[in-house]
Amino acid sequence: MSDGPDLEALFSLMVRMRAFEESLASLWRRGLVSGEMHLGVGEEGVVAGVLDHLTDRDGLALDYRPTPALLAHGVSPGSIVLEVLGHHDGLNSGHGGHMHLFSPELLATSTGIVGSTAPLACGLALAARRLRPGSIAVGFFGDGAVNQGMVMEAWNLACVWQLPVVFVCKDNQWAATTRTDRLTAGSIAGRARSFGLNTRVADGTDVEAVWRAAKPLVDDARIGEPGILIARCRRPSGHMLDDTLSRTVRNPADLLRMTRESMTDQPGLSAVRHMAGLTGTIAKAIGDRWLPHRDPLRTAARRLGDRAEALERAARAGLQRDVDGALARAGVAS
Amino acid sequence: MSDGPDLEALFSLMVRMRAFEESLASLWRRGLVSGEMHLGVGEEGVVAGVLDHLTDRDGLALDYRPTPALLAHGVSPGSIVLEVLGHHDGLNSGHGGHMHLFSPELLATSTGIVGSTAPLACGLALAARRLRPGSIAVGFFGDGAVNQGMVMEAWNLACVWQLPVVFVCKDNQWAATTRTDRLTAGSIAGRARSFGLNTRVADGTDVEAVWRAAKPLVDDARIGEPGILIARCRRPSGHMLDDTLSRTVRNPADLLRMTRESMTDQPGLSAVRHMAGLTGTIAKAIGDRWLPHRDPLRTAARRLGDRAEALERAARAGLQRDVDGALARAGVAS
Amino acid sequence: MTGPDITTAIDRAIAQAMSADERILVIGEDVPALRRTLLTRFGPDRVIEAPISESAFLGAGVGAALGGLRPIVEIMFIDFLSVALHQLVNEAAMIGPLSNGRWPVPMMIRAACGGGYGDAGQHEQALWGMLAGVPGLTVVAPSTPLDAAGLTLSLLAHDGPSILLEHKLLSEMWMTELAGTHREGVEFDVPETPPEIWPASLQPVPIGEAIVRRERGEVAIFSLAVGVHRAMQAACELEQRGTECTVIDLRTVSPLDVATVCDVAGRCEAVMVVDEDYGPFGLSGEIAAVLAEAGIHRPFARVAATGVIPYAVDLEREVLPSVPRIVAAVERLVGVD
Amino acid sequence: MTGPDITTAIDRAIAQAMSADERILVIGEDVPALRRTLLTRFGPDRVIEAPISESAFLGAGVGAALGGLRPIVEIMFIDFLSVALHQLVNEAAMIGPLSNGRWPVPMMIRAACGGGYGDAGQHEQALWGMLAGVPGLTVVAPSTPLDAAGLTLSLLAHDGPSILLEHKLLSEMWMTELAGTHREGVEFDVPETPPEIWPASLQPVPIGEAIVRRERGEVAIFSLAVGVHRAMQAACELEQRGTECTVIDLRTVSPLDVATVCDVAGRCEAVMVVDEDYGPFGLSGEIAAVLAEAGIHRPFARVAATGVIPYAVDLEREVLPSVPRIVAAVERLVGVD
Ligand SMILES: Cc1ncc(C[n+]2csc(CCOP(=O)(O)OP(=O)(O)O)c2C)c(N)n1
Ligand SMILES: Cc1ncc(C[n+]2csc(CCOP(=O)(O)OP(=O)(O)O)c2C)c(N)n1
Ligand SMILES: [Mg+2]
Ligand SMILES: [Mg+2]
Repeated sequence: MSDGPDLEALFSLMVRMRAFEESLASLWRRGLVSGEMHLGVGEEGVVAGVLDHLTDRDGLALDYRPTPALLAHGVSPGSIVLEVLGHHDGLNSGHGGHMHLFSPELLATSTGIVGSTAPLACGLALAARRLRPGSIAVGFFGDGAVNQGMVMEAWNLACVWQLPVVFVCKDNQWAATTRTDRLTAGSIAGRARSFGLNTRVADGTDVEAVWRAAKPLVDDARIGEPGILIARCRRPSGHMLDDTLSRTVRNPADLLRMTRESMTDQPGLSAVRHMAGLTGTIAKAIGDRWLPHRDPLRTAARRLGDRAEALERAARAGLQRDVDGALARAGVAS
Repeated sequence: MSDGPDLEALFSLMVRMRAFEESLASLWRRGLVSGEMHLGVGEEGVVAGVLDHLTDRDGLALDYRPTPALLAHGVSPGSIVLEVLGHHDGLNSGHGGHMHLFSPELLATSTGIVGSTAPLACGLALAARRLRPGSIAVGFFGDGAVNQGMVMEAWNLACVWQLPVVFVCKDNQWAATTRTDRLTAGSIAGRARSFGLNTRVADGTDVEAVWRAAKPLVDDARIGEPGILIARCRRPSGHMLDDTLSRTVRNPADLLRMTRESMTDQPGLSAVRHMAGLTGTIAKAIGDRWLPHRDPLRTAARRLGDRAEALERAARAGLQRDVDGALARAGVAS
Repeated sequence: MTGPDITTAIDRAIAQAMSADERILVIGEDVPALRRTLLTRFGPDRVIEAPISESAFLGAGVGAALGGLRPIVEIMFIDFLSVALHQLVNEAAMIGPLSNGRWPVPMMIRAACGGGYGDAGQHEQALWGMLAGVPGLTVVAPSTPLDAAGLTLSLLAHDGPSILLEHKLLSEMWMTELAGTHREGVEFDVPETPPEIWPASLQPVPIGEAIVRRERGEVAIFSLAVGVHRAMQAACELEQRGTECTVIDLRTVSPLDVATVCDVAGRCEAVMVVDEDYGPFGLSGEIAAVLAEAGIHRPFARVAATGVIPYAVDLEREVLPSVPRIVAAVERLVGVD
Repeated sequence: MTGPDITTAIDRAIAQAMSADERILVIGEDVPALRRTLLTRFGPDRVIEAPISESAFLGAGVGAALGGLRPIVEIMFIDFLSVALHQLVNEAAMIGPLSNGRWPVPMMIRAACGGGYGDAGQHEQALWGMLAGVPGLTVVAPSTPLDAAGLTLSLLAHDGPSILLEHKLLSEMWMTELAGTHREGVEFDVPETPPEIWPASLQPVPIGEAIVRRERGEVAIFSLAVGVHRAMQAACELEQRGTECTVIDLRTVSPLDVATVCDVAGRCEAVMVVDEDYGPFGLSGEIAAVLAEAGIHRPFARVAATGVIPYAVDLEREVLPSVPRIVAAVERLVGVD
């Protein structure tokens, strides 16, 4: 056994995740899915690199981008497809939808409330320690969530209760339409370290780097030393499908149209000055979407060279079969 | 003008505070005051050393030990006495009581909810910046409060909004019956620094040290650089008057009596082992109460030498006159 | 929709108030993007973006109000208020009374609420019943853009804490953003709303005044927000089926317009509440209580959210009040079966 | 008091349940001191002290329940729950329904509540009306130690989230600790409670079952917790003055015992609710609504907290339900003036 990750397996897993998110996006765009749709596109490297260290006795507290982790943890893609279609055979009989996917068997919960996963992971870890010694819990959240009080409270709790927990902060530098660096004082890593959390920072677009950073965190957590992984990643599909920023990025003139009203009775210059921050944000959003070289799948594929294509094809085909099966069951065309 | 504090004035102020807390305690013990009674005995050095830098245009968010700061800020002791007596001429016509003392004129609010002062101080600071440029707000809380999410959220908010605010953490090492070091991961100062708060630690039992540490914090806050002072102090009158721990400290046999019940059906040894933490806590509580040399008043008095006694007498007499006046108004014997 | 949607209407009222009163400012997550019309007009010192720290920035709103400002604090969805409720219940609503009225807290919370577009339980609650139980807190949930704007003006002039709830189904902005209503094939049960004549200068709508939207007869239907439109539509159907309904738009949840509630109910033969909030322990109960206290005893029924709101379109429709549910309930109530 | 007070009673029930079920544990601030009898018996692994981080440890309770434990989470006073409410409303109460019942959350919150001893607004609330509005949440507020113990056993066996409210005026422990009742000259309006025969092994009291404490006649008084004792005393006084009252102890707020409420009210001539929670939008309204829905129309009145609870003893007594207020309200209700 080698000490390193099995890049082929990780790559295949990431491809499955990506293909699944694309399926969800397509169902959403076809109008078959209700409500918001937040995807985990761009996070595959973080999720795959962490989940590879877990067993199905380990618990997961997931946010509103739960699908990649659920796939990796063993939840059937078909049951998720049926769920987001609102079908009674879905994972939660259509009661939960994409932000509330629950698998009690695999101890995986998800939530639409920012930051809530951190306390939930602490609780899953407490149960793990008492009922399943040696197992752990992992709580995922974003970089915006670190300013939610309960997240910081949970960091403290994990440390003083010595919980077998690993927090994973998927740092995509955005919280909805907001650049998080403007609103987060200090660094996330520095903040986490100040609690005494075992803290590692990794490039989330490099699944191997994530895997290596996560390994000691998971190992230490199993013996009651909590930790956190902070992994930079991207959010190429925006905060949620077709959100304001995505729409504005596609059509920046929108912004002017929307603000024209307020400009009329205002010295044009000061309005333009006031808008500078916002247009800066939009410029940043544009830049962030077209950086394909930060794609965790491409990075891994490059390393795999020739083998990548066949792996990708197989993974996509496998996933597609599952999705198609579910669509057929729901009577929806593929 | 010298650069240092006016120790005579600070000492006199601290004596007034102490004498006032003693009056409140006596009224409480006489059964004239309803509900809980938390005193600021032991905190005088912290409060006096900070408040000396403020003007009455600066705002205060105070916890449930608000009286020393209110005195220093200029609230009349008589109006507080009438308030805790539930008199209609009290500061808040008897509606608030000792945990909810409000002086809108002096921009001083208080609250019984742990940690709430930190966000409130941020808001007062925001108003200060817009309406009273150059003025600031100060938020006081305890060492237990730093684990309340909203406190850490407020630290972040202060930094990213560059608020003219100073937080003051009165670190008495206890939260009710709990030793806070057992439940606070890392150090408070380290945690605060990780947000980029201007952070200073001072010996809260030395009013001059507090004064010197607070000065640059207040000065910087006035130009929009938020900070925090962490000051170690004591809590010789316990969490609140006659609380469990105080009663147990006075009569440790109580503890045995109270736990006897559960011991009967339990192997005696494991019960004793389980109780070890608790008895350790109580031992610590005993030690903490009889350390008169950590009294901020004594420290200052020692430095003042001969002059202390006369100052103390004058300060006590002045305060007593105010209190007596209020008692007379309420028809209560002194 | 003909006039502005409810979101734009509120934004306009806020703009009007902000230009008249320097003390008003807006605090919230994503406000530079969400309130870009206000941002361009009033700048980042008065349209202040906040981190995802509801407790801190709601508390800062309270502190700012104490310090002399009149903040508008945006809690994106009312469901999220529960991470910060303490600052509302224990600070904003208590400092006034505990100071015996000496220190008012003029702060308005603005939040989107309500469901019917597939976000499910954690994002679709109304919660006005729970909030109205907080003493001294003004809670409004308008059903039309003009009322929303007018109530906004009143709340911004009011010297106490208040909550303005903006139902997402009435907001083009939120429905586009969250539900992707521009997608083909997507159909949510968004009610038709009547056209309004939009004035040049907005006028305040008084707090605590209900309005009778339709006055016809036997059954008094009390509702608010989206429920009003559902009730109006149900009333049309019921008319054709032979039952005449009066529809009252409460507009303000608390303080409840007890006079109008009693007056209208007293003139009808049966009373019904249509409430998108949870049924038990909320608005519908309060209406029953004020009627019973006033000695107005009428056959009574309620159509409310029957529990946690599920995701799937069909399940969601069963749980939320809908026109068919209202029609059926009214007919049961008046004994047409 | 003859038997144990309500706090000790609950502690005993918890001890009994903990020795039968390894999965039960206690989490909270200051629990080593507050629950020292449990600590010495079950050790620090099952009586777990928490930092002042209600959101984190309540959320950890939810997570622990999801992970297979049955946690008891102590929120010292129910007023403080508002810093952490989200974990209850959006997680504990929603995961069950949103998973279509596949993932229950067996967690009991224990909190002291209620006023009448001078702590004022932020520490004296009852809040059961607000909490009962959360769908699927069981809320109990017992009036006697034996009921408190029995309900504790039921809640600990219940597969969903619940709140056990322990009224401070019924707790010797809290009254000594907070109000310093050992001080001379201090007098709070602590009700006399009847003696109880304390069994060797505690028996569960079913959730959702009200109990008739006194069955006499004209007026049905519904109450719970301290209110029951006040209502009983008022009933005695009223009897002497010529009015006969039936007193019902609801015990469980939610799910409300609608059958008993309707049955008893149906046999009385007037209905009254005595509620230490705020009057509007709460329990008293819900009772009015279930009666109206059932077609039981009776003269109705409520004696409830009239607003934020003030500090001074006299002001506090005016705001909270008291025996004189109940007597006066009943006489007004039945037309004796
Ligand atoms: C308590 C709470 N506040 C606000 C929201 C609305 N909201 C949903 S996602 C989001 C941004 C979160 O950013 P981040 O934590 O960085 O995660 P990301 O979406 O980038 O993955 C916000 C503000 C919420 N769901 N819950
Ligand atoms: C949110 C909240 N949780 C719990 C309490 C109960 N409580 C009151 S004071 C206190 C201890 C606070 O300790 P610390 O912050 O160190 O302040 P100190 O009392 O030592 O001055 C606790 C737990 C409360 N008032 N508010
Ligand atoms: Mg992010
Ligand atoms: Mg302390």
